[in-house]
Parts: sequence; C-alpha cells; structure tokens
Amino acid sequence: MLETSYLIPFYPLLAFAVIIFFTRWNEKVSTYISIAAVLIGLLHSIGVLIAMIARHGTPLEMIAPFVVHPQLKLEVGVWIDPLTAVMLVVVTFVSSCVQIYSIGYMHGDPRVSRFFSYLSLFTFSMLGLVVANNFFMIFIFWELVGLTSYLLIGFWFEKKSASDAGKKAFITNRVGDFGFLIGIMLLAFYAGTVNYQEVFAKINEGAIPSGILSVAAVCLFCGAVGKSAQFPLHVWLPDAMEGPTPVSALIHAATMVAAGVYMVARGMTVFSASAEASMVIAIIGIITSLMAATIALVQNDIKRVLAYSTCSQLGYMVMALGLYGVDYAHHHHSVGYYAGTFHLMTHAFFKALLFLGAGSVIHAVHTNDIWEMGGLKGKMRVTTVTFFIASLSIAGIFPLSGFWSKDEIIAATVGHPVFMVLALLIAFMTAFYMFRLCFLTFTGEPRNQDKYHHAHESPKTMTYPLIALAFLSITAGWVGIPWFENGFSHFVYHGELHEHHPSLLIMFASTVVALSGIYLAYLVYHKKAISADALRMRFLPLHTVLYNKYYIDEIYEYLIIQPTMAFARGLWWFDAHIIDGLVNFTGWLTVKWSDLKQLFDVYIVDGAVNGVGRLFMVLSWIFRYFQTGRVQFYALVVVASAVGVVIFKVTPEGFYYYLGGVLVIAFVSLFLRQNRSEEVDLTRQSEG
Amino acid sequence: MMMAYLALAAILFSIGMFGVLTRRNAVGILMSLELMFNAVNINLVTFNKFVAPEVLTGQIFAVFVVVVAAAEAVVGLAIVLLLYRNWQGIDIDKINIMKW
Amino acid sequence: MNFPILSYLIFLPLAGAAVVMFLPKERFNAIRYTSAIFSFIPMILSFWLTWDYFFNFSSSAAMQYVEGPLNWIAPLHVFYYLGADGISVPMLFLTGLLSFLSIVASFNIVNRVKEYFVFFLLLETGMMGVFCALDFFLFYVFWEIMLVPMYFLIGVWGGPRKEYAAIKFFLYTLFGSIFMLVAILILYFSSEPRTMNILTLVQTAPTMLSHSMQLMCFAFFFIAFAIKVPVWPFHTWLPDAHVEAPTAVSVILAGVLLKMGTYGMLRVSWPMFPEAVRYFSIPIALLGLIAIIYGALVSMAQKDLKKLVAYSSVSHMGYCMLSLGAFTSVTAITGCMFQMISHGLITGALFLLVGVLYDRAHTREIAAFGGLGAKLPVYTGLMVLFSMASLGLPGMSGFVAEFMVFVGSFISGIPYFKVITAIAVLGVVLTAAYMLRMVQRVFLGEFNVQRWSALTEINARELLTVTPLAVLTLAIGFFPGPLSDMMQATIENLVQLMAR
Amino acid sequence: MMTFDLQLIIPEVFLFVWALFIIAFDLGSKRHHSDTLGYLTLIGLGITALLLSVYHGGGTFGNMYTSDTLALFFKIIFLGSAFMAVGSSFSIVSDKIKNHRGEYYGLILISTVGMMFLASANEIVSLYVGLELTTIPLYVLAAYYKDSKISVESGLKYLIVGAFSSAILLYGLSLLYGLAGTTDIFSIRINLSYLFLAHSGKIGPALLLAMGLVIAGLGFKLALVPFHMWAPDVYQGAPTPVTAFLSVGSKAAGIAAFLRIFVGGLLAFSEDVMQPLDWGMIVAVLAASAMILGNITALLQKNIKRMLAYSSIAQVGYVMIGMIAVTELGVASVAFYMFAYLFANMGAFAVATIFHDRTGSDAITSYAGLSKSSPVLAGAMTVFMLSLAGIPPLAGFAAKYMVFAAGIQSGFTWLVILALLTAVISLYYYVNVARLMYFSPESGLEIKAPIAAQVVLAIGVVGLILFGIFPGPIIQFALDTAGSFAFF
Amino acid sequence: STGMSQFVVFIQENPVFCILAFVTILSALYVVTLKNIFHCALFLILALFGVAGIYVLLNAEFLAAVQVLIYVGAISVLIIFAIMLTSRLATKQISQTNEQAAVAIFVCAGFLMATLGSMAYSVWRVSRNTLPENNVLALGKSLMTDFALPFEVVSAVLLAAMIGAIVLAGREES
Repeated sequence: MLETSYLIPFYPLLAFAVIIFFTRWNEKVSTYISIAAVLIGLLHSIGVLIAMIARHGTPLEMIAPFVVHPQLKLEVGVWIDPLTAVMLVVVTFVSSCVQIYSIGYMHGDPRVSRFFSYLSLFTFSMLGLVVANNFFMIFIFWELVGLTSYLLIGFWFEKKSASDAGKKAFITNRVGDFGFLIGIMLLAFYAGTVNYQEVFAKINEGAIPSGILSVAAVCLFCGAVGKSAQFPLHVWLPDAMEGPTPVSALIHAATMVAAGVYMVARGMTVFSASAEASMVIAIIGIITSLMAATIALVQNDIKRVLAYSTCSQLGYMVMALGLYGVDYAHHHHSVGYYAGTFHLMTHAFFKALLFLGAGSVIHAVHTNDIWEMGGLKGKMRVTTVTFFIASLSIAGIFPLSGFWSKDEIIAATVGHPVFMVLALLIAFMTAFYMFRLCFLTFTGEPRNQDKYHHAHESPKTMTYPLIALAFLSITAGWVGIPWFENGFSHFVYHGELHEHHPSLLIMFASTVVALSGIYLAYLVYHKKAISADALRMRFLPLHTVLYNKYYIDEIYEYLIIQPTMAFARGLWWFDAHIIDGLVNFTGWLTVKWSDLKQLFDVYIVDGAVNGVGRLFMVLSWIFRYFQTGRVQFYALVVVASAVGVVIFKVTPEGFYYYLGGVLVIAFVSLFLRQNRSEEVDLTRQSEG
Repeated sequence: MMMAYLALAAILFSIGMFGVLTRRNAVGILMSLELMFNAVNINLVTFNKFVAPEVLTGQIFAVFVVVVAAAEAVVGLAIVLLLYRNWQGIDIDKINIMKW
Repeated sequence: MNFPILSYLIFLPLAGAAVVMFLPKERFNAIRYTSAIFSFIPMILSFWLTWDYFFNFSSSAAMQYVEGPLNWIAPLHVFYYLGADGISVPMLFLTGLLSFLSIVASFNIVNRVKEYFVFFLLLETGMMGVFCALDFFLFYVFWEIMLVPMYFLIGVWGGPRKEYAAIKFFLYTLFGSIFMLVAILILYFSSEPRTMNILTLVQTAPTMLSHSMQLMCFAFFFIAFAIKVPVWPFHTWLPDAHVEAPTAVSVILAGVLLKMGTYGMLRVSWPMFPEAVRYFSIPIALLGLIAIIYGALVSMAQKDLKKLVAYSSVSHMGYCMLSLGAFTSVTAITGCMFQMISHGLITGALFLLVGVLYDRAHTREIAAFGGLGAKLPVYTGLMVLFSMASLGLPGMSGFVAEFMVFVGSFISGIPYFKVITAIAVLGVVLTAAYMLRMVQRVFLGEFNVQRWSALTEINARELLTVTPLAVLTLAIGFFPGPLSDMMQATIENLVQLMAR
Repeated sequence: MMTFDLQLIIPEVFLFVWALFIIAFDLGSKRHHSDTLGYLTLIGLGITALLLSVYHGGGTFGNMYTSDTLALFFKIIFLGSAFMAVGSSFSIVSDKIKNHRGEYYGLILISTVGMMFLASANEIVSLYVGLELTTIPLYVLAAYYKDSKISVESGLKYLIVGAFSSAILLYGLSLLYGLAGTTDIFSIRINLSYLFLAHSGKIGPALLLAMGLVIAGLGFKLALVPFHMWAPDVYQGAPTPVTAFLSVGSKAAGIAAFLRIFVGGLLAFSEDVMQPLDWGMIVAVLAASAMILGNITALLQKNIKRMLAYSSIAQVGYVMIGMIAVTELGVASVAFYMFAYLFANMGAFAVATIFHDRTGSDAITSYAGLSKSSPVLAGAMTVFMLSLAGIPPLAGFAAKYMVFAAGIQSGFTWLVILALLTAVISLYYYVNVARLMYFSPESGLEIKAPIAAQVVLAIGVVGLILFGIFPGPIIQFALDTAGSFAFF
Repeated sequence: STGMSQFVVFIQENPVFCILAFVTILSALYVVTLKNIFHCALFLILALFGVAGIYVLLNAEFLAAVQVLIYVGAISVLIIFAIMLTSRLATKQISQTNEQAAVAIFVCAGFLMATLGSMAYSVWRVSRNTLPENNVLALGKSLMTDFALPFEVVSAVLLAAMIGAIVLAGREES
C-alpha cells in the first residue's frame, strides 16, 4: 500500500483525462468515472493510513529526478508520514462525499461532465500537494489547486459575478504565491535544496542565518495567507461562494483553503526556528479569525456566513500553529501543532457538512438569503438534523469533534493571555453566528411562503453524504480525546513526542462560552426575546462597518487596483508617446512640425512612413532648399568650400572669420535683394 | 620673380572665378572661364621656367589646356545656342527649372 | 557526419521558394502544398536532429554536425561553417516546428499567395541559418537576410498600419545590427591570425581585447541583440510589428525572431566578453526587471487582444534578460533557454488563436467580446490553456522556465540579484492579472447572441496548428528533464566560459 | 628606356575607331536603323572587352600609360556601365532622338575611351586630357534632348560647373607640378617626399592648397559633397541612360583618377601625422557630410532620378571611406564597391528608363502597384534598391562590408559608425520604392521592356546576387589592383 | 614703406612685366564687370593678348603663338558670333551681375589671399637650370615623342567637341 502511495493522485488525474478527451459527451459515464476514481483513491488512502499506523508513523520517501543542475536539484517525490496519511484520507473522503452529492446537486446542468472533470483535476492537485516531498513540488500543486479553484468558481461563467470571483481568487492567491516563491528561493539559496527533510536538516544544523530564516518563513507564510484566506488576502474567499455549492464545500471549506495551514504544519521546522516569524503568523491568524467572526455575525447570505466562518476557523488554526512556533522557539512545549492539525481535520468534516447542508437548502429554496428562509425543519429533516450536528460541532459542544479540537487550540494559547481572551471571544461569536444561521433557516415561521412552498428534501445522493459527514463530525474528534493513549497527538506531532496534560478548566470555559453564544442566538432569533433590529439600530455604525466587511474590498479597489490600472494606462501612454516618440523624435519637433505642416503635409500624409524620425524629414526639407537650382550658386559652394577647407587646415581661427564673413554677407545681400522680387516658390515641385 | 608671375596668375584666376560666379550672361561665364584657364597656363609656364626647365612639360601641358579650353568653349557655345532657342534668352538666373 | 543535415535545414526552404516561384500564381493549392512540403521536410529533419542529438551528443559541449569550414570568401577569411550544440538544437527544433505550423496556418491567405509563400520560405532559410552559423559573416548575413521577407510579409499582408509597422521593424532592426557589424569587424581585425570563426573568437577574445574594448564590443553586440529581443526600452517596434503582421508572421516573430536576440547573446556576446558580462550584469538584470514589470503593466492596459499578447512578449522576454544577467548560474541560463522555447510555443499558440478569432470576428477588441466560452468551448479551452501557460501555471513549460529563471537568478550569488529577482517575481502576479482579465472579458460573462451568433468553432486545420504546441507545452511542463539534460553540457561549458 | 608598346592601347584605339564607325554607319544608312546601331555599339563594347582581356599588363609611353590591374578593373567597370547604358537606351533612341542617333552612341563610346585612357594614365597631363575626353561628350549627351528645357538646362549646368571645376583642378595640378617639378605621378611621390624630408616637413601650405583644389576638382566628377550640387539637377534633366552612365561610369573615372593622384602620388600625405598637409581627414569629413547630406536629402525626393542622384552622392561617401583607409584592403574595397555599384545603379536607372518610356513619369509615386502589373520589373527594382541599401546577400552588402572593414582597419571607427547610421536612414528611401510597388493596393500599368533592356536588367540582378553570394574571386581581383601601387 | 619701396624697385626693374600685368588685370576686370557683353568680349581679347605677352616674357614663344592663334583668332571670334546670335545689343542694359556678387567677392578675395599666402610661405624647388635653347623645337619634339599619346587624345577631345557642337547646334528635322 505504502509503496504505491504515489499512485493516489493519479487516479483522479486519469479520470480527468478520460473525461476531457473521451467521455465528455456522456454525462453519466463521466460522473461514474470520476466518482470511481476518487473512491479508489479513498480506499487506497485508508490503506495508507492503516499501514502508517501499523508502522508507528515511520515516514517513507520516494524520489524521482525532475531537473538536476549543479547548484540546484529539482525532484518530484512522495513523502508519507502520519500527517500526510491523515490528510489523504480527509481529502479523499470529503471529495467522495462531495462528488456523490454533486450527482444530485448538479443534475440538469449542461456541463456536468466538465464539472466532474474539474473536480477530478482538483482532487489530483490537492492530493499531489499533500504527498509532495519538497517545496518545489508543493508549489506546483499549490498553483494547480489555484487553477482548479479558478475554473470551479467561475464554473457558471456566464454570471459576471462568478467570473469576477474566479479571477479575484486567482490573482489574490498569486499575490500570496509571490511571497511563497521568494521564500522557496531563499531556502533554495541557503540550503541548496528544496527537499523538506534536507532543508529541515540544514535548519537544525543552523546552516541558515536566523534573520534570513525569519524572512523566509514570513515569505512562505505569504503563500499560506493567500491560500488559506488570511488577512489581508482573505477577500477572495467570500466571493468564491459564487461557485456551485459542492465546490464551496470541497475547496473553500474542507481542502484547498486548508492547504495553507497544511503547508505551515508541514514546514513547521522552518517557522518554529524563528520566534518572530511565528509571532507574525499567530497575530495574522488571530486578526483573521476575529475579523471574519465579526463579519459573519451580520451577513445574510447563508454561504457567506459559512465562508467567513471558514476564514475565522482557519485563522484559529493558523494562530495555534503560530503560537506553537513561538513556544517551540522558546523551548516550551505546546499543543499548538497538534491542535492546529487536529482542528484542520475535524473542521474539514463539519465545514463540508455545513456547506453541503447549505447547498441542500439552496437547492430547495433557490435563494441564499437567510431572511427568505425559515421553518424548513419540517420539510427537510435530514438536512436540518445534520446541519445542527455540524453547528454544534463547530461551536465546540461536547462530545462532538469540534469540541476536542477547539479545546486543544484554546489550550495552545496558554501562556499568551491576549490570545486566549480573544480565542474565547471568537468561540463565543462562532457559536452565536452559527446558531443565528440555524435558527433563521430551519426554525420559526417561513418568512417567504412562496419559497417555502416549493421546498422539499433533497434526493438521496445528496442526503447520504450528509449523513456520512455528520457521522464523522461527531466521531472524528474522538481520536484526539486527550486521555486516549496513542491518539492523534501521538500520531501527528512535530519534533519530539511530548505527553501533554489536558486541562479541565479550559474545557469548561470553552463549553460555557459556546453555550452562552448559542443561548444568545436562541434569545434573539428563536425566542425573539431581544429584537435583532433593535440591536442593529443600537450598534448601527458598527453594524454598517461589519456588514460592509470593514470596507476592505473597497480599500483594495481604490488603493491598489485602480491605481495599478491607472498606472498601467499611464505607462501605455508613456510607451506609445514618449519612448516611441523618442525614437520618432516627436518631442519638441512636434511643435516645429505644425508650423511647417502645410509645406510638406503631402509627403508625410502620403504614407511617408516616418520610422526614421521626423527630425530627418525636417533636415531633409532644409537640405533640399540649398539646392537652389542656380548653377552659379553651385559653383560658389564649390569654391567657397575648397577655400574653407584650405583655410581651416592652415589657420582654424581664420576659418571662423571666413565662415562668419560668408554667412554675414550672404544674409545681408539676401535682405538687400530689392531689385529682384521673385520670391522662392516653396511649393513648387522639382518635377520638370 | 617667380612669385610675381604666380601672383599675376592667382589674380587673374580670382577675377575669372568672380566672373563665373556672378555674370548673368551665359557667354560672359564662358569668357570668364577662359580667363581662369589662362591663369592656369601662366602658372604652368612659370613653373616650367623656374622649377623644372629641363623638360618642357609645363608648356606642353599649357598647350593641351588651350586646346581643351577651346573644345569646352565650342561645346559651351553650342549649348548657349540651344539655351537661346529654348528660353529666348541666355540669362543664367532664369534657368532653374530643376531645383530642390 | 556524411549527411549535411544543417545545410539541408537551411537550404530546403530556399529550394522551396525557388520551386514556388515557378508555379503559376493562380494555382493556390499547388503553391500552398508545395510550401507546406518544403517546410515539412525541414521540420522532420529538425525533429530527427533533436532526437539524434539528445541520444548521441548531449553529453558533450562540442559542436556537432559540423560542416566546413569551407572557403567561401577567401580574401576576407570568410568561411561556410555550420554546427549545432545544445543551445542551437532546441532553437532549430522550434524554428522547424513553428515554420511548418505557420505555413499551414497561412493557408487562408488569398491575396498574392505565391509571393507570400516565397517570402515565408526565404524567412525560414534565414532563421535556420542564424541558429547554425559559426562564422560571423555568415551569421550576420543570415541575420540580415530575414529582414527583407519580414518587411514584405508585414507590409503587404498586414493590418491597417502595416506600412508603418513594416518600416519601423526594418529600420529598427537594421539600426541594431549595424553596431553588430562594427563589433564583428573590430573583432576580426583584433584577431591574429585574422578570423571570423565564432568558436575561435570565443576562446581568444577575452585575452585579445583590452578591458575597454571588450566593454565596447559587448555594448555594440548588445544593442543589436537587445533590439531583437526586444529589451526595454528598445521594444517599441514590437507591438506595432506584432499587431500589424498577419497571424502566421506574428507567430514567427514572437516564436523565433525574438529568440535570435537572446540566442545571439548566449552564442556570441556572453561567452566572448566575460569581463563585460560581469561588468554589466546588474544593469542587464535591471533591464530585464523593468521589462517584466513594465511589459506586464502595459499589457494590462491594452484593449486589443493581439496587442496584449504582443506586450506580454516584452514582459516574458524580460525573464530571459534577468536570467542572462545571472551569468554564474547554470540554472538561470537553462531557465533562459527554457523561457525562450516556452515563450515560442506559448506565444506562438496565442497568436494563432487570436488569429483564429480575428478571422471570424474581424475585430480583436477585447471589449467587443464576452462569454465566448459557451459558444466556442474547444477554442476557449485552448485559449485558457495557453493563457494559463503564459502566466506560468505549473504543469506547463512556462512555469518550469520561470521557476528556473527565478531560482537560478536568485541563487546566482551576484550582489543585488536577490532583491532584483524578488521584485521580478511580482511579474507573476501581474501576468496573472492581465491574462485573467483578458480571459474573463473575452470568454466569460454574458454572451452577445445577436452579434456573435455566427461565430464558428475552431476548425480542424487550425486545431492541427495549435495542438502540437499544446502537447509540447504540457510535455515540457511535466518532463523538463530531457530538455534540460540535452542543454546541460553546453550550458555548463558556457557558464565556465563566462567565468573566465 | 622609353617603350612604345602600342599593343596596350589597342582596346582604346579600337573603341574610338568603332565610335567613328558607328557615326559613319548612321550617316551612311540615312539614320534609319536605330536598333542596329545599338546592337553594333554593344558588339563594339564586347569586342573591346575581349581585346582588353588579351592586351593588358605593363606600361608604355614611358609609363605615362600603364595597363595595370587597377586600370583593368576600372576599365571593366567603364565598359560594363557603357554596355548597360547603351542597352537601356534602345527605346529612347528610337523614340526621342530623331537625328544624331549614331552620334549618341558614338559619344558614349568616346567618353568610354576617355575613361579607359584616364584609368591608365600614370601622369598628370594625360590624366587631365583623359578626364576631358570623358567629360566633354557627356556635356553634349546631357543636353541631348535639344527641345527639352530640362535637358538643355542640365547640359548647361553640367558644362558650367564642369568647366569651372576643371579650371580649379588644373590650378591645383599646376601647383602640384610646381611643387614637384614633374607630372609623372610616381616621380611626384618621390619628389614631394624628398622635399618634405629635406625641409623637415616645413614646406608651407602650398601643397595643402594644391590638394584642396584637386579634391575640389575631382570632387566634381565624384559628386562629392560639397562639390555635388550639380548632380541632382543634371541627373534629373539628362536622358536617363546618360544619367546612369554619368552616375556610374563617370564617377568611377573620377574614383580612378582620385586613386591615381592621391593614393598613388600623395600616399605619404594621407595620415594626420603630416598635419596640416594631410588629405585623409579632409576627405573623411567630406565623406561624412556626403553620407549625411546625401541620404537625408534623398528622403523627401519625389523624382526617382533625383532620389537616385542623392543616393549616388551618398554612395560616394561610402567609397571614400575605403579611399582614406589607404591600405590594400581600402583600395580593393573602393574597386569592389564601384563594381557592385555598377550593377545596382545601372539596373535602377534601367528600370527608371523603361518605366519612363512607358508611362512618361519619373515620379516615385507613379511606381505604386507596379508589383502587380509587372512583377519582374518590380522585383528587379527591389533587388537594386536593396543592394544599394546594402542588404545581404546582395553584392551591395559585400561592398559596404569591405569598405567598412577597411575603415575600421585604419581606425576610422567613428566614420564607419556614422556611415552605418546613415545607411539605416538610406534604407528608408530605398525601401520606400519597394513599399510603393508592393504595398499599394492599386495596380500599375503593365510594362514590357525591350529585349536589350531586359538583358540589362538580367545582368544587374544576376550580377548582384551572384557577386553577392560569391564575391570571392572579384574581391581577390580587387585586392590585386592594390598591387598596382606596389607600395603598401 | 620698405614694402612700398621694394614695389617701386620691382616696377623699375621689370617695366614690361608690370605693364603687361596691369593691362591684363585691368582688361580681365572689365571682362567680368562691364554691362555690355560685346565690350566684354573686346576686353577679353586684350587680356588674352596680355597673357600672350607674359608667355613671351617666360620664354614660351610657341605658346604665345598658339595663344594668339587659337584664342584671339578662333575662340574670341566664336564668342563674338555667339553674342551676336543670342543677344539684342540694342536693348537696355541691365545689371550683368547676379545677387551673389558680394559673397563672390568675399570668397574670391579669400581664395586670392589663401593662394598668395600659401604660395608665399611655401618652399619651391627653384632650379638653377634654364630652358632649352631652342624651346620651340624641343617642345615639338616632346609633343611627338614623350607626349604623343596625350597629343593624340587631345585631338580626340577636339573631334568629340566638334561632333558635339554639330549635334547640338544642328536643327532637328521634324
């Protein structure tokens, strides 16, 4: 199993190729091929996970050369360790669920085959990213994931908002990749390799100066900022909700956005070597988390709420990993690493479930606005139940999976009081906005009877995945129960294995916070004991800011995009007029040009393509008029030049007198030419 | 003494040159040209006498110059006739169809 | 080597031109197919050459398939001397391929067909010659010889401002090459015994010329090559020429002609004047950097599809310049070669695709389109594929090239290169921005049913011209190893020469 | 000591007699057989060439007449230019010249004889006489359209400037004679060097004056700036084949004379160590101005002949680079340049003749669309223009290459760069003709050229391509001409 | 004043030369300045006579004879014929000088100064030898031997000029 693990990404790739080139015209076949591929991948992944557990987490590396140069060796390879194995299962499992779910969800769309081919391509990319054994390869798949995300967000490209969102996602990610690439190059330069293990070995040897390492770590983290939608590059994620909902579930909740966190976990040795960089990471994480949570409080679009929730949760994980790095650099032991990766896994399941549930709702009522919904619990039982399970899980209610992982994250903030307070605050808000969503959607009276009337439970292809995911949303956390020997923390860890001691106090605190959040939501949106409107009016300025997402999009638009475009247009003008103009000598001659225009307009307009430059044309025009047509003038020039040459060679000073004399006399006699009034006819042509 | 002859030639040449440059009558120009050729001949003969008297190269050269000048005068006068036929005048200033 | 394959590569198209010249001018198809055959054979030869070189000679840095030196103009020590090594073989491959594809893509030319194909074949001769010539005189002759057919191809069959574009191209390039001529002559007269042999001069020039002389000759060569590349700020001929030229000619311009500049640098000026390269490496990299950012920004402002692709060439060739600045790194130089090849394939394909659209829609204005993805799925797929390749998406040649350029320049160890490279990486973001903007505005969004209902999908012939490029782009993207191995010995040798 | 090897002058004598025979034949045949006359002339030129191949090498009349390689090379150019001028004259002779057809051909031949004599002259007197024998028939030929004002005007201008320059040249030559005491070029060289050394270089500025005047006088023949001003007017007004002959044959004769006097007699005074008695820098500056002025002024010309006139003014500038190099390569480059120039310029004028004959227009714009109606003519014109511009693989490129090589070898890098820059400018107007012929959407008149003219065009095109791709033998030949001076 | 006195001494020592030079220069000036072209021609003849006299002073008697025969006898007559054919003597005399006269004077003066200056400050290889006794004979011999070839050629020049003149002067038969 392990030895063939490199095959896992190729199953979906094969499916992609087959669908694109052969079965594109047959939706059914395409669908089955895609699902079969991912299911095989799932089985294989489970096999890998079991094998990995069996060998107690001993990693395995397989390498093939890609491009080999004296100073740089690029390889493709596979690195399987517990983290990889877990991620493989998560990815393939969520993928399987989403693909099966999509059969129902995408039914009737004209481009179903293409949809599945994209999903397969995405799965390939994500799996490749997971198994990569070096930074070069992770970058490759990193980009491919971005591409598929672009394709899938813009799947309904006729919608301008969808195609805009796809573009925004790609470009924003590219900004992050900019830093990522520089980080990789720094490592490549100082470590001479991009292989994870070799790089880590170099770092542990202390071969890389610490300042450089900090810079490299921050640069690498830029990539994660882009991919995992961290502040300030989080703006693409909410927009990405324009894509089909299964896509949101798979890519923008469970897997791709987790890639950033995964990368940070994977490269923890780099980050943990620099306390400063780790602190930056932690701060970015908490800012993101807090900001997204606050925004999520007031959004009305069901998917957007979930999107900001995702953002917030990812920030949570990032913060945990960052704090781990800080502690590690100070030689403390912390649960941050384990917490972050653990939450990564559990979040994948319940967030996928939430999105799929939301998809199911949208499928039923054809709207995203939660104020149009209400009371759906009667019509959509499975959906309602699974959605509540997921919500409880994300809120961190015992004993659902979210409880265990979230608990560890808060535990990771021990020693960082500010972080801890904020983390608890976020936990409170998370519980509140999730249940705001739940209550508004599923309970109470239907607010839009028309929509309610048409609503119905989704087909089985959609509900079975929900059930499967709900199962895992409940149970997945149990592998990480702190009292459980050989659990997740003994399987996935960084550095040396540490025993850690669970804190009941923290568990209690977090549970209280979560419950109070739920209760508040219950009061406001179910019992209506507190008026939501009144609350809003009370905090109107704050609400407006939050509702408009802190105006970050607008700020980007006016501070970055518009100026860039204006600059680009300016440069184009510069290119067309100044640089080119220099060549054409347009500059000051343009002015002269207009005076002389009527005189030789004919020549120029007449297609005298003036690549040489107008200067030469003007000179040509001047030189031409020396040719007066009077033969004696020609003779005069002959003798005057001959004399001039001789005088110049003998006495250069004399030559200037001579030249001056000739010119002065010439001008004087030109002016005194009274008796002959034939003006030189400038327009007369030379043709006889 | 040689300088005196050379100076005479130079003056004559300059005068002829002036004539060519300024006369408006085509025949006048031809006459001025003859002055220039004569100046050259004075030069040649002078040099022959004072610099290289052993061989009469200068004088022979001068003879050839006389003949060539005659030939040029002949052709020149023929062209002047043509000029007269085409323009009904031989004012050089007016003969400038071709220019620029 | 008994079979003079390089001569065949060069002169078969010329023979083709001669044959076409004698065909009656009304027989369009005869002319087309004759031309296609006479460019097909060189293409096959170039494939075989690549194959043979890869398996038999790639471990050696020496010239292979050497022909000559045969006495050509004895009194001036000019020889007919051809050869190919790891940097010319890929270029010959590219030339062979693109020429054939362009000729096939030109089958829709109906105006003055005969002259068109004659000029095209002449052009191919010139291009092949440049990449094989090992004698300076020969090199210069081939270098110049292409200008004339190119001038006519742009001028007769081009767009609305064709005359301007054609003469501008001609004068600009000629302006550059005159400096090369001066430098060649200086080298010739400095050599003892007098020689025009590039290989000999590469060996002897550093010791033969004084420092200032090296700098001067380098600068002279640089002007010539830089105009061809084109390096900012010598690039202004490029948008005009590319935009006005007919599709197939744009392909050749972007795919092969621009490469001659960078090829010239690698073949001639870099190994020949190592001191000058050291002296100028930072300015060169800065020019590359400016080109990358500047080209990308200007592309972003374009309203015309073809112009966008044209300016993107400026940006992409900037990567080559950046890596050429990093002369100490094998990776950077390999990246430069990769970028040359990859840009040839990708931009060639983009021009072909733009041409396909233009043939149907008779406009290239980006704003005129929208939502073509629904109407023309295959075309859109290809266009998106190449746009992605252009913006350096992994799995395609552009990525491998850019990655090697960046990493190679970054690790070259020359002062300031880290900063320059780091800024250059920004180009990746900008490229993504303008490419995606273009894709979005042309292919995504609402489809204008009234206006474009008559648009038809890409046809088989056009598909035939693009597919090989797509396959190669992907192949190099996934398996860059062979190409890299093929050039490695040569490039290592070059880097050693530059390290003198 | 004195040898009278009359065999050596057989070609010249034959050609002169043949010229008289042509005139007599024309008179005898009551002036009816214009084409026959033309063919007879061509045959005469052919026979002369054959005779030349037999009778050359060595000197006669006390080395006053020398038939060395230089002379041979230039005589080939003269005969070639006469051949091409005559070949392209058939149509105008039969259409435009009512009387004096025999004289037309006869005068061309006599002028050719003058050039041949000039090229062989190794002594100032005969050089001058040869120069006049070249020029005087050309005065007449320029004014040959007696009813055409512009033709007469061009004859008059040519005559006045010509005679004036001739006087200046003579004055300079007389000073040279006075300084050296001899007219034999070889002796001049020895005597002047001796004089210079005997007075440790302090010999006064008279030599400079002499050189300046001789440059001015010969500059007229070469149309070297600033002694070029007659050229555009005369070229425009004269019958086109005569213009062609003027621009190639007569110019080559001037070059030959220049080579003889300056490279042969005043070689020692070419370098600037002789300051101020050096002519190298003078000519360099004049060459530079020629290239700048000629090329730039040509840009706006609308008449093809006038444009070619300015182009030929510029071309002289290029030739002069080889001249001032005063090396073996320099002399060879001058010779080869004229050789290549012969084909290109004669060809271009032949096209102009044919075109004018059919359309009555010399305007460049009237060439629009020619490539559609007369592809062969347009193609040939393009080749000529590209050769003049110096685009490989045509002979014009090899010629420019050699000239520049010579310049760089002798350290005139600045001049070579300037020359190259102006060559870029020149490309603009040369290619402009091609642009009109090819890019214009309209279609011109269909033009059928007479057979002789077609032969001329064929010679031009084939010559340019052949000697462009395989210039080796000719370059070797040109390098041998440098041996004529025997002292490099 | 020494210069002036040297000049006077020179005149006293070479009275014939001075008179001839004076006459020649004065006539030449008239040739180029008089308004009446016919008078110009007459003064040209006078100037040419003056030059012939100079030749005699320089021991070039043969040349003096040629001068008188060819110039005075042939060319001047030709010129006078041409004048009569082409101008109407009775018409009002306008200025015969064009507007570049001022520049021309300056340039010609420059030329004269340059020439005189450079000749005065140069070294000449003045020979002690004298011309052959019977230089007419020597000249004739030279023409027939050393300079036979240019002599033949110059006759060709005359022939060409003659043909040319006939061609140009002859009326076309229409």
